[in-house]
Amino acid sequence: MTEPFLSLRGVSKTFSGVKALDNIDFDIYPGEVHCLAGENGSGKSTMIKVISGVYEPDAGGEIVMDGTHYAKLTPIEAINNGVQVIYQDFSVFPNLTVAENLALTGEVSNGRKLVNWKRMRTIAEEAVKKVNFKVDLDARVGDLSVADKQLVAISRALITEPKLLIMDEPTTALTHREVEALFKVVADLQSRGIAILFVSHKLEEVFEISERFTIIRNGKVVITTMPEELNHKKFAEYMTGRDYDDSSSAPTGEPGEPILEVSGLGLSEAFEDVSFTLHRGEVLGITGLLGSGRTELALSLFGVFTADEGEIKVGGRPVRLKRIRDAIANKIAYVPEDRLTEGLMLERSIADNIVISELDDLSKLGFLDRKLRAEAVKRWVQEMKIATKRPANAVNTLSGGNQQRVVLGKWLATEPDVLILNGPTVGVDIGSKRDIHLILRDLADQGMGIIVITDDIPELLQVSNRVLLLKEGRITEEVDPASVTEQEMSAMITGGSISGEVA
Amino acid sequence: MTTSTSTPTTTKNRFGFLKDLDPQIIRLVVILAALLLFFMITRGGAFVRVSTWQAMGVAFPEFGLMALGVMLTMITGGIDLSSVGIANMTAIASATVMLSMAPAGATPGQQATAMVVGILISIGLGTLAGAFNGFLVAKVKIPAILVTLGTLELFTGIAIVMTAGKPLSGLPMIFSETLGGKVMKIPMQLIIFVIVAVIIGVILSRTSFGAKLYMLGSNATAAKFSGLNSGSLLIRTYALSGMCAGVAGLVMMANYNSAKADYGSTYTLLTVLIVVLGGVSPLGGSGKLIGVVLAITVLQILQSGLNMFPQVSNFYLPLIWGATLLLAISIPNITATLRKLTKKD
Amino acid sequence: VDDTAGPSAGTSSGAGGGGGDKKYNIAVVPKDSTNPWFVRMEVGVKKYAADTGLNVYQKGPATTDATQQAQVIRDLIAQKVDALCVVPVDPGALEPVLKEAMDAGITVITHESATQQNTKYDIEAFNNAAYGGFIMQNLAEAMGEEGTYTTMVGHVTNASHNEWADGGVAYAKEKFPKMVLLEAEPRVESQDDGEVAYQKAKELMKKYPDLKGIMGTSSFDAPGVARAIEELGLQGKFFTAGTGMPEANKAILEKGLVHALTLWDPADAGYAMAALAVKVLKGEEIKAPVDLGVKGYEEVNFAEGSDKVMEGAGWIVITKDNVDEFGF
Amino acid sequence: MTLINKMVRSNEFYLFLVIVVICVIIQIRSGQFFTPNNLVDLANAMVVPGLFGVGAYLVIVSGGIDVSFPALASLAVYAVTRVLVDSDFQGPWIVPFLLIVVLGAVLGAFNGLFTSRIAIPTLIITLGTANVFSGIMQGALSSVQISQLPPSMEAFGRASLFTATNPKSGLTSAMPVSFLLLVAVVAIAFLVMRYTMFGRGIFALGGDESSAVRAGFKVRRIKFWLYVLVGVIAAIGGFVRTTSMGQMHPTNLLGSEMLVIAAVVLGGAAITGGTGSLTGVMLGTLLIVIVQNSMILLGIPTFWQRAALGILIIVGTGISAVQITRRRRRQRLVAE
Ligand SMILES: Nc1ncnc2c1ncn2[C@@H]1O[C@H](COP(=O)(O)OP(=O)(O)OP(=O)(O)O)[C@@H](O)[C@H]1O
Ligand SMILES: Nc1ncnc2c1ncn2[C@@H]1O[C@H](COP(=O)(O)OP(=O)(O)OP(=O)(O)O)[C@@H](O)[C@H]1O
Ligand SMILES: [Mg+2]
Ligand SMILES: [Mg+2]
Repeated sequence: MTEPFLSLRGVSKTFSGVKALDNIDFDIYPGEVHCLAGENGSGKSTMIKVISGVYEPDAGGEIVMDGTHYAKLTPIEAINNGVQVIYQDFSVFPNLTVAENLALTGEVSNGRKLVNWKRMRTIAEEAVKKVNFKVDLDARVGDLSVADKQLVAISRALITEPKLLIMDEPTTALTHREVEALFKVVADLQSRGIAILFVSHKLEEVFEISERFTIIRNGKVVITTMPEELNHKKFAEYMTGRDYDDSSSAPTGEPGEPILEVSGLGLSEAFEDVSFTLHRGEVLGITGLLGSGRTELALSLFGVFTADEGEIKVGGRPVRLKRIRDAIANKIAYVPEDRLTEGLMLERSIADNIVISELDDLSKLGFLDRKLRAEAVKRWVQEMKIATKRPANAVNTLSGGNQQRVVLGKWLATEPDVLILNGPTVGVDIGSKRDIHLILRDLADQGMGIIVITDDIPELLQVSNRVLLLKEGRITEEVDPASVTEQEMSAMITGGSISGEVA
Repeated sequence: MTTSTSTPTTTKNRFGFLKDLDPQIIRLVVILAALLLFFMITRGGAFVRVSTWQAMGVAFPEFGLMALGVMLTMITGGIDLSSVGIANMTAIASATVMLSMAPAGATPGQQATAMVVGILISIGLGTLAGAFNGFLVAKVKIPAILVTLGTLELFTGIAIVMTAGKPLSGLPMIFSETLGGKVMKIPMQLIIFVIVAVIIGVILSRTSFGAKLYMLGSNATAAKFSGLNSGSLLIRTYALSGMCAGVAGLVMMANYNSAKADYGSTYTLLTVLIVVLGGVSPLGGSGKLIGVVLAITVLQILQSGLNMFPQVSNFYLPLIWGATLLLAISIPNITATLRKLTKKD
Repeated sequence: VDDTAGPSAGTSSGAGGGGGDKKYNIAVVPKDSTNPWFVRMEVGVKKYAADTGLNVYQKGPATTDATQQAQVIRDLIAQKVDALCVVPVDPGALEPVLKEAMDAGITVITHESATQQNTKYDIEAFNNAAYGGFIMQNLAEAMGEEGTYTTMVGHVTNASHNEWADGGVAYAKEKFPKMVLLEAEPRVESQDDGEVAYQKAKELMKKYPDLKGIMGTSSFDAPGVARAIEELGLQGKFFTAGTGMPEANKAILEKGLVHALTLWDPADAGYAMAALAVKVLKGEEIKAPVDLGVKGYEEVNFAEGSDKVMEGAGWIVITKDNVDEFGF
Repeated sequence: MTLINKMVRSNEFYLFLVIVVICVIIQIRSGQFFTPNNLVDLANAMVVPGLFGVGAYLVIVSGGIDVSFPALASLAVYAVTRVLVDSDFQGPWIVPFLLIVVLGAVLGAFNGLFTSRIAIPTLIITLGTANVFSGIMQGALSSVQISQLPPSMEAFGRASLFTATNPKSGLTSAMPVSFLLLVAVVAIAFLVMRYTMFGRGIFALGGDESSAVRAGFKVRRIKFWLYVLVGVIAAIGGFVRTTSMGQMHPTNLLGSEMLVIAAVVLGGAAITGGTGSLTGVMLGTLLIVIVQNSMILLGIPTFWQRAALGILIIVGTGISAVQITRRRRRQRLVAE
């Protein structure tokens, strides 16, 4: 067997006490697709950032890259060794154009002092061609959709032929079609002997492309093995250390009376003539490609946008949702797509984040009742099983899964009748994911009406009683999850099939 | 804002200093102690004299009150440069009214009513002016630093127009006797400051409004998605700041027994200096009243202490202030570096 | 200054009746200190300290700002100085704090502040209105006693500048019927900034072609206007006069851009204030004419109708002929 | 077509319209605006704010705010002038110029040291250094006006490129040589920002600092040299102001920082960093300079001038703010 391209030997990383990485040994060989799996906060991103030179590991361990031994790397060293990373948060420059975002990194690592716009442009053009990504190279990345941002990050990583390509949850925002395109490239790179380190919480992806797994838990390597050795279940158990069950978690009780009735709803350039009814005690799944208008629909139901036409009834009463507060007043809650910017005050405490939306109920004459507040916090930390000893800690000391529970708890604290979740488990590991799904079921059983917007198909089929399919802003189908397989479902969404070729 | 929230990792170490304020407050306490010690040793008698402290108690409420307002706006991620303008404009307005209600030789009764009306006008007008700032920030969405820079010019301009730049003096005696007087040796100005500070402390730590301010400052988008009414929050915050400025205007009137368009023009940057020295992040979302109060005290003691050294020119004041600020913000960094070095060997 | 200083030093130590040779602490508080004006004043103050061996020093605020000045005075009161000699930024603003000082038994002497209530004595180098009139006299001579003019002040909020300007305007009305005040812009502001004075002057010249002169007050005004005159090629067509220090304005005087500047020597004023303070502290009876032992203040008399305001013998005129004789 | 659309959408375009309107108004009110000498006067008045504007712009693009440049400039110029005057310097102006530039760079490096090492908002840092700078000048150097500059500096201030004469009134105005300095600095700044990796790095870290680190930019180094550069530009501004006044007023520049920053943001630079154009900066500065220097031409009474300036800032920034909000609505951006 050939020499590994990269080896970590006894690498550790401690953040102000937290041991993010604990004496990690790890090898990745040229031409292999290696999956790094683990729960939120298990240390994946940190390990990646150590490899890419963003974090300096604790003294003691060593990194062997392409035969050279390092105690630590700088970003430039890593890049020059042929390490390319697609970071979880994309690390793009929102203020710069697509072209510049794509070309800049390469130019820096080539140690160029001057800018040649022509060259930058040609580099960019080739880059997007590789993943046949259609985008205006002069658009500001800040104005792009989440998916396009992620595609920019991907294309950028593929420009200079890397020796090691690291992808930290590269597909969280992508549709299956885009994922397919990406995997094609991956396969191609692999055939050319490039090592690929892949982090994802989406099992079907992981199993589709990976040849070897390394599973870490609490910063320690649990096991390194082949896919054959694993099925979903065992895989999950290694990750969580608990046993795991992926049966449907859709509510079983009979749906109650209509709680949200939408008829002929429309918003210019987003969606039109959308009609459906949500009953108490049911989970309604809504899916569709990005840009199908699903997020706009959700935001219109939450008063962020005001629909141009159509009618919304809550509990039989017609309502006008002009502002978010109107929605909240009508007991509608919304768990946003991007929790970091839309969901959480990262520097504020977990407690603050939980009670923010019910502050007024917790205070008399504007004065906070500290006892009530403390009780509320205690209650929701328990009910949401948020893994924290001190709710007074800042939210950004929690992992994604736990952060998501905080957002959920915040809304449940307002005792809504209608709960809308947009990508409820994006980037959340399967352990937390399952918990969140079960929480949703309980809520439905308690008589809440729940809308789940997601393109995570297993999730969609697991949690929903009914699924609405959005295409170009119109509802084209209503699907009974029990009656379709994941393949069929994604075929309906993308118009291709999951293993089928990309148009 | 978004850049700072989008990646927790950077948020952490980029603004770490601002996140955990308590070290900063400890630092201020240490600095304060050191100052007291220094001046007691070098200027013993004169420094511990009651009159020295009374002099301070009379002086700092002027800019201290303004700083309290600025702190509120900075917690929401904004800033208020217009305090001085508001203070003078409102003072002039209420002086004008007081003079017309109780011209020279008015009966004590008239004077008293005039004073009450004057006080109400200052506070009311200050609140209005502040709300105007808030409106421009929240609704027109102009960056606060520009709004308040503009209104500083505007309000000062109005003050000049109202008085043709001349001072309005000859206020009813009762006014400066009351607001400029002493209660058991404690200057009224100081008492006013303490009252306002306590009120603001309660607002920040005990009310839902206060809690919301911090949340809004920490992440405006998330606050919006959580149903906070950022518009009214901001308007109320700047209104509060304006009110503090209005009260500061009253104190200045009491201290100078007159109102004028250009009193305290040096306070604008001083207040910002105080607030950041107090450990409030200009990015919003954090900051403690105690820190700001400590900062005010430190600066005042520095100034008064310096005036006890005839040979030291007051021009060293900015130098010392600046150095103090830089020191306060560098310490965590320096200590960190030292720790690294010591670890290495 | 030197030769005249001798006798005064004599008096202060010689007539040491009641007070004995107590070592008085006397603080002189100017408006600010970057302005060469008060740097010059400090020269006089230091000289007095040297002559008498008393602890006399100057301690000013960091910026020309009433609140800062009051702050300095408060702190000095707290230190129980024996006398305060103050050149108020804004007389009205200082009334309360000066009252405090007097209540605390401190001798208060003021300067350039004829309206001050809470002061033992106020020394004026001259009468403000008259001084304004005199500046106007110079401007008029330059303008040939005819044509349109306007006035420039440091800040519209500056009391004495406005008094001078008003005095000048009144003087022109009465003495020079052919000189008319520019009604559209009777008073412009230089913000005590040579650059602004220069820009404003240029604007005035453009907007009002028949404007012939600007009466300056602040020591920044005339030099700024002179710059404009030179650049716009209006030498001999446009005129200015105002206050200024010889050294600083040598060039423009010699170029003939400015016909004459006026001033009083702040050093002498500083010396005089200190001297008067000591007389009062020593409990000497102050009755006109008082000899404060320095040029221009040998025979200080009370302004008529006042027992507080004393007026010195007036101002100095600087022209290109005598500009070198002052040594400051 | 799209190009035109872009242009019409751009903040610079609106700013340009505002300026045109104001110019026309002034012309109508005074008949003096579009005269050769007046235009030269404006160009002249534009130099120092323009130079400062460029410096402030560079910092704002990098995601910071610098309030220390007036103090920095004053200190640099005062120290050098003081020494030269005391040593009765007779050499050419280039010597003081270079000395001032070097000192400016050193003081800028002082800023850079903090901004590149301490991870806190530069507003705080520069607030501190500004006080230190002016403190050193006024306290340690006990600065006073210097009325006689070294002859060569004096001469530089008087030197003019050409003289514009108003055919009617015969008034003349001289275009100062220092205007070339502004042109040069703007040109260099443009080249640096557009065609060097250093410049793109400034944009990059203004956009997202941690991304800049990951992309391999030497962020610390960039920040450090950025502040050195800004120090130099500020010092040049101070040199121009002093020479053209023919005197050194230590406090003449202090307090001008906020207005300069306002001009830059008027020009469309986002105060949060990452965006903004030099064209915008120049237009924003021009607008403020025009208004400041046309109050009398406009016939705005002295007492009203501060209020007028305030209104200009509010309305001016208001217009662009409303534009931005509109665009965000169109794009359905939900972030605040
Ligand atoms: N910048 C940081 N500062 C402090 N602690 C950190 C930091 N980054 C990570 N950690 C700690 O290291 C642990 C591992 O973090 P890491 O980002 O590697 O988890 P992860 O495996 O990427 O989780 P996820 O699946 O949510 O991305 C976390 O639990 C956290 O406590
Ligand atoms: N600045 C930080 N301070 C403390 N912990 C941090 C910081 N940044 C990240 N972490 C920790 O790193 C772990 C994972 O961080 P990361 O941001 O990758 O999680 P996430 O992305 O929110 O979760 P997921 O990747 O599953 O969506 C979490 O435990 C998080 O708390
Ligand atoms: Mg991660
Ligand atoms: Mg993660």
